[in-house]
Amino acid sequence: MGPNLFTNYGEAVSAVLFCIGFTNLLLQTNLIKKIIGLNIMDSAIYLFLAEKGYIAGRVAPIVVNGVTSTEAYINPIPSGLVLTGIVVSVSVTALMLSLTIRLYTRYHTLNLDEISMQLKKEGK
Amino acid sequence: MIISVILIPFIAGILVPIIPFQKRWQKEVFLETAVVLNSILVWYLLLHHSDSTFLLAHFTGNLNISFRVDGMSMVFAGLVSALWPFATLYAFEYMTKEKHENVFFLFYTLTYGVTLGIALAANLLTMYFFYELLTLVTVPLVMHTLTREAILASRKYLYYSLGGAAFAFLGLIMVIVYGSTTDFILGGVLDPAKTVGKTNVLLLIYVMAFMGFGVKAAVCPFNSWLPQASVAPTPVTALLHAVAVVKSGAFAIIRLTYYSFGTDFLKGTWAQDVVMAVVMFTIVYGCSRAVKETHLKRRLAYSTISNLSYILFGAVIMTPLGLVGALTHLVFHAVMKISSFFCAGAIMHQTDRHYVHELNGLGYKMPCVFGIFTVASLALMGVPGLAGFVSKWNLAQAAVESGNPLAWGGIACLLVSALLTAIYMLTIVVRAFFPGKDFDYGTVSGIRDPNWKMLLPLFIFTVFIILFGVYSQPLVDFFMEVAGGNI
Amino acid sequence: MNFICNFPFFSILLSLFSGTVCSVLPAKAAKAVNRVVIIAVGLMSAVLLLYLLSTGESFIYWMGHFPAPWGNEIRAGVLEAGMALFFCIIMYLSMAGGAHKLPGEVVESKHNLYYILVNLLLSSLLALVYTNDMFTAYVFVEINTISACGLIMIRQVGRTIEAAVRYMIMSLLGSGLLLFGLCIMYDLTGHLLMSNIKESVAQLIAAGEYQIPLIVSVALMCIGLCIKSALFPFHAWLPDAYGYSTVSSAAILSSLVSKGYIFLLIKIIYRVIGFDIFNSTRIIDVLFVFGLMGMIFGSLSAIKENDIRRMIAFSSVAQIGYIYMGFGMGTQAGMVASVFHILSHAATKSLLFIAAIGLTDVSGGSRKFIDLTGAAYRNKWAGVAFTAGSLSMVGIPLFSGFISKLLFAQAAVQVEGKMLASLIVLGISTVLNAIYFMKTVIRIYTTAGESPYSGVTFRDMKAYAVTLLFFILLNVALGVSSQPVVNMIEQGLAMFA
Amino acid sequence: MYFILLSIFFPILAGLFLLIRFRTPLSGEKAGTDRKPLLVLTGIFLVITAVFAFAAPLTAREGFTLFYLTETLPIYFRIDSVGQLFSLLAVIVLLCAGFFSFSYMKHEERESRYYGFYLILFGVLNALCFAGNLITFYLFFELLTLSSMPLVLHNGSREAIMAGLKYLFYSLCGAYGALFGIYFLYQSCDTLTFTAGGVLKETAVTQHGGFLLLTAFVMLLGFGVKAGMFPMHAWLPTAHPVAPAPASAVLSAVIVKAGVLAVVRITGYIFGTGFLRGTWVQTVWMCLTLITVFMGSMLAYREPVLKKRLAYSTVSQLSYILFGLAVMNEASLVGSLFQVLAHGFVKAALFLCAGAIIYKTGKTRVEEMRGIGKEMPLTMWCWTIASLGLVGIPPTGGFVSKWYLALGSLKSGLPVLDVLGPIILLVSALLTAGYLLPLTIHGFFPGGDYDYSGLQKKEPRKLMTVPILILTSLPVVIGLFPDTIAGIILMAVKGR
Repeated sequence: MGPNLFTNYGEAVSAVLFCIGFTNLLLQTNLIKKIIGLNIMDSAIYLFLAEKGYIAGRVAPIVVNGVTSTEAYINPIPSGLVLTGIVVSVSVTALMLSLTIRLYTRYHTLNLDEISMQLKKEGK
Repeated sequence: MIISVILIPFIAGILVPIIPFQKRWQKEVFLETAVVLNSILVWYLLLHHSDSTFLLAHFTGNLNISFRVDGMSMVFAGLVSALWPFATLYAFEYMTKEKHENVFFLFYTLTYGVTLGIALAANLLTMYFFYELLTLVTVPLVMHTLTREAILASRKYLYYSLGGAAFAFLGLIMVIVYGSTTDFILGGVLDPAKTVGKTNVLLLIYVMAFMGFGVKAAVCPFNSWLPQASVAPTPVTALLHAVAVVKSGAFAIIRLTYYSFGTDFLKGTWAQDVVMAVVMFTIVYGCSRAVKETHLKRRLAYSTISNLSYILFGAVIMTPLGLVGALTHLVFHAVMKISSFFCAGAIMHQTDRHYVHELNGLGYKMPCVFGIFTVASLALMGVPGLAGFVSKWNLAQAAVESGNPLAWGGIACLLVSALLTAIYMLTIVVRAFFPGKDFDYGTVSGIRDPNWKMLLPLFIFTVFIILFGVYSQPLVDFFMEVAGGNI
Repeated sequence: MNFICNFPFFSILLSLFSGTVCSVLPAKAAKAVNRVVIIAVGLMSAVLLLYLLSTGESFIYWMGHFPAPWGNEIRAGVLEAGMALFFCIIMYLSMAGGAHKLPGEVVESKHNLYYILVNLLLSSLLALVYTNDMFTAYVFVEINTISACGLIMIRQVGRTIEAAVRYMIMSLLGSGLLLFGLCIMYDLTGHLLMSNIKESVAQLIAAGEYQIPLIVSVALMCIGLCIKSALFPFHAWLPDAYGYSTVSSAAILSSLVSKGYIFLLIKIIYRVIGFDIFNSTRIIDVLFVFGLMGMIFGSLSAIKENDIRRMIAFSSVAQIGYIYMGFGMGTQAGMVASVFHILSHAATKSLLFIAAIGLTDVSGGSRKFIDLTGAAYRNKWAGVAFTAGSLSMVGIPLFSGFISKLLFAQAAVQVEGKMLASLIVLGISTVLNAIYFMKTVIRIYTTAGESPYSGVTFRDMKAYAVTLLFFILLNVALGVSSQPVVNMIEQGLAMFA
Repeated sequence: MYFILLSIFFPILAGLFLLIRFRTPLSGEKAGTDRKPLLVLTGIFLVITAVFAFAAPLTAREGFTLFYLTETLPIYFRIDSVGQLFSLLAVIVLLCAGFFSFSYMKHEERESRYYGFYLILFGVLNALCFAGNLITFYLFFELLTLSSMPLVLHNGSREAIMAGLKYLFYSLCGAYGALFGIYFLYQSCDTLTFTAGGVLKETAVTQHGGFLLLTAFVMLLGFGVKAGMFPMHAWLPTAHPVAPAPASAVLSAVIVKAGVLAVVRITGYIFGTGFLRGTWVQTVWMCLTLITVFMGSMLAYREPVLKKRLAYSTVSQLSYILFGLAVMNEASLVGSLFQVLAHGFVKAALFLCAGAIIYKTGKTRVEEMRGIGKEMPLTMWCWTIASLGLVGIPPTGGFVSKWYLALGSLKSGLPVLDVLGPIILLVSALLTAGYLLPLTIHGFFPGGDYDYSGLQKKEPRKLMTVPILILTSLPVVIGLFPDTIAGIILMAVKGR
């Protein structure tokens, strides 16, 4: 277990990061911190993908010097996935942030529990 | 033909609110005609039945909705169709004091059709279908008065019935999966090849299904809906909660036990012991609650609980004789209880008194009603010469003959219950006829027997109580044939 | 290749494109476009379904001209086409039934936004149904989430925004897990197309390699989708989200969105991992237990609820429990029952939501039971429809709920170890269902005392009533002639393998 | 055969006729002054019924079936000697008490109801005596309870109604215990027709004899309720005293004997003494009867209210009879049946005396009755003679019966009980003397300090005294000719 963990340190780190992000997203009451957790979580996954797609000694799959041999480049699909994922996570984050702003303007707090309390008081 | 007897009440019922009747008697004539016609049709059908099955619709897989007349259906359909015209007649008079007549008669007549559907169902699925429908069409009748009490009662009735059906459903599934067919065949349809090694599970499900159908038959601990439901107008309480609905539960259990799971499979197992113990407990429990109850109709309802378990007791003896006993009590109790309920209804209708202690001295003012009530009470107690004795005799003989020690204990329960029956019924009679020395007769002045529409059914039922008591042989012979699978 | 094979792609593209078009149209036109698109997609799906039924086999459609394992693919079988058709029907009816509420609940300027979101949602649902590519599925899951969130918060009150935030958070947790599981799967197999992954997984299993990561990956995907489809105990977000959004949104969310995720899970089980391999893991036991618990606790929460919309929402938790119980049985029959229940529940739940709105409208907008007293007399159609829906939920024969119950029970009997548990829970859950639905039905048919709303009547009756009628008919149709549908599901599942 | 039916159904129909014809007005006032038609009719009916009942055994002795309740349950009548004996007792007591009530009931309300049920009761009793099988017997046993209940609660006070209900429920409880046995017997017997020596199937005895014994015990307890046997005796001291005195006389003298008849029937004619003798059932049963004998006497001794005292006395005396039946040999059976007659007449006479006292003076408690002998000498003389009969002083019938009982017990050869029985009977006889004779003593010798000034003649009318006199003389008569009577009884016991 130990040596494997050390060899695959990239995966291990991303898993740990994922857990951190996940926990933050789940347990933080502050909305901004939740969003940060979300981003950590997503980034951890991208790290994982990038790590998987990386082959030592090769370069990113962008043709600059006219080298067309596939041997020269790393696997492009994970990179593509990461890019797509980033797009998704950016849009989600944007949505979350906009929601947060709305809540903040209404209730003047970022604490989700407090917002729930106020809602209960409103009784609607 | 067979479907028409189910449809006619539906159509007639739906027409009631639609046709703009000018006068009340027109509506009465219309309804009574429809009901009587339908009853005649049912009897014609029963007497000229053929063994063929009428397939209405395929459901899913090999399940279908179909109808057939066999011995059991003859008993139940015959009973229901014989009682319904009288009850309808009685209802006309009774409902003059209630509101929303049209809605009442709509559902009242619908129930007739649904009950016939249960009786004539050829397989378990069809019966289950009508069984659920029965719950739904009777709920509006229970909540008819729309008082808070009625709402609570109907709510409870719904919960209990639907919940019970949910467990009865499990029994249906078992029969579908482990049976060779879902049709009713005396002796059961379980396929021995499929049930190997699954006996205990099947028995457990049987017990659940028994309790599920038992909800309608008011088996303890699922009986509390019945006394509450007696807030309904009396024709409903009398006919539905003494005959149609609760007997449907008992009928369903008989179908389940004798025609689906089969007595060979169940007899002598722990499942039989369990259900028998439950039934025995209910017999005594119902009676003791009736003794404690002071509301007249609720008292009768508790009495129904106990008497229904007589029927079930016969059923769970699981011998042909037991079935005969169960059927005898099924029919006789119907007549006795409907008669006593109608008396109660007549009392409430004439005097607006609901509690037992308010009945003091009424006996001399309403001699017909209380005379009939006395006969019904004695019959329920099982005095020889009246109907109740014969059915109890048959039940007890079946129990003795079965050789099952638990069933012997059941006889003791029957007798304890008979004693309690005497207590709760005769105290009413004594109150009515012997109000005591210092009773002020001024409080009952102006009270009279009701008119012929109420009395006629009562008299006819009383005649039947006595007739069954002294000359029941042809009927019992017929039940023997049914239990032997010859019809 | 037949022209009809283009239909899946067309329908996704059509709804996606119409979404963008809607943004520049006025509200009325957007509404028309939305209706037309749904009808068109539904028609295409119907034609596709007929075509597939006639050919009897599924097909794979390349996006662009790259063959597997490089290209992106769409796959259509009987089940997919049927599901798409069914989603369209429900969505159309839900939109029609809730249309009259929209002006009151959403500000005028945002109406076309609403239709954009609906169209987007439709496209993402269709994509979830048809796609053969895992990562595409993920992307559309996110699109689905975002549009669903938009549908919740389109009604701008505090409750809905809060509900939307909670919904987003839970959904994001779910999609995070899904994505992570997906990445591990990709890592293990090197593929993103479902059919290819399945081959590789079979090889891995045969070789006995990477067992633990495989299971972890499957588990992560399952949990992710469970969270998103509100399986107990991940259902905390659900009541608010369904309970306070506009009525069409609630109907669509409860009957379609969560079903989309569940359908994706079915696809993963069949097309990615393989049914038998999935069943050999302990995951199904976990799903089974959570399903059972959901059935009970969902209903218990519903009983305690004093708000009709939230009660229906909690009932969804219970019904989703049924579906997962079917998964957990690990048999073909259980799966058939679950798929049927997806249909039946979708038809019933949206009916209930729309009927409920009719009832609350005639009770001064209040959803408290006390105010609903006698509502069925004020709005007859809603009362009848609510009763029908309730009866279906309780499982009365003639309604679709009975058939799904029947199928579940029959499936349960065939599973030795889980038979008793599932049967008993099925029974108890029916009792609980009966309690809270019948309580409501009796309440709305009660006229005890004078209600303050006794004079209130309902506007826009015609369209609303027709919608409800269609819903009831759909329900009864599923309940009476279920055999063709069941056959179709069986055929479709067979095509998955 | 027609006389049997007439003796049963004529009084029942006549009673119903009275109930309907003379319906009392509802307002609650008295029946009015016009009692005469009612009384005349009742008297005629009573006499006619008595004639029928006497004539029945003379005309037909073979049984006949009236109809079938179910195919296997015939309603069957047959007259045998035992039945005849009980019928004799019933007819005489009912006649006497009936005529006694004509004047006694003057003060009571709703006389027609009383006479109506009285007549119905008469018919039912006849039917019981002539019943030829267990089912018929059971049928009329239940009817007996139901038709006698209105007599108990006749006066309508709360106490009377409660007592009536108590009577009803105890009796039904007993009847259902018996019914329990009948259910089982039906399967274990060839027939339920009464046959001397029993009708048990051989196979049933060998297969579950133990259970049959239990059945027998339950039936004995059940029928024993009616005969006031411990532990189900409590209804008797409550119910008997609250009824009008003639009704009490009938209850105490005749109706409780129905329980005795039932026990005779099931031990002798269904199970057969051979089956029961020497079993635990016999032992337990004997113990119960002895307990009852002793307890009844003790309670009577301590009871201050006259009619209640008599009721306790009935409890005790009835168990003499049951004790004799439990011993199950010839002498004891003769003793028992003798006691049936003796006790029947004596107890009826005593109750009527008590009734006369109450009617005339309104006194109910023993200590109020000092000097009563001076006021009503004839009544008190009858009381004294009847008391002596109950105590068992020769030459009254009571002595003969006790003699046979003791004889039978000593001959039985049962361990312990054979001697214990007679001892307890003796003790009880002493107690009987102790609770009955003080009334005589104080009645005639009120003591030196008694104030004679308030005394006046209170002897009742002939309509009251004549029945008392008849009933008092009868036990003496049978005591004077013990051999003849015993011979008849012996014939009956031997199974004619």
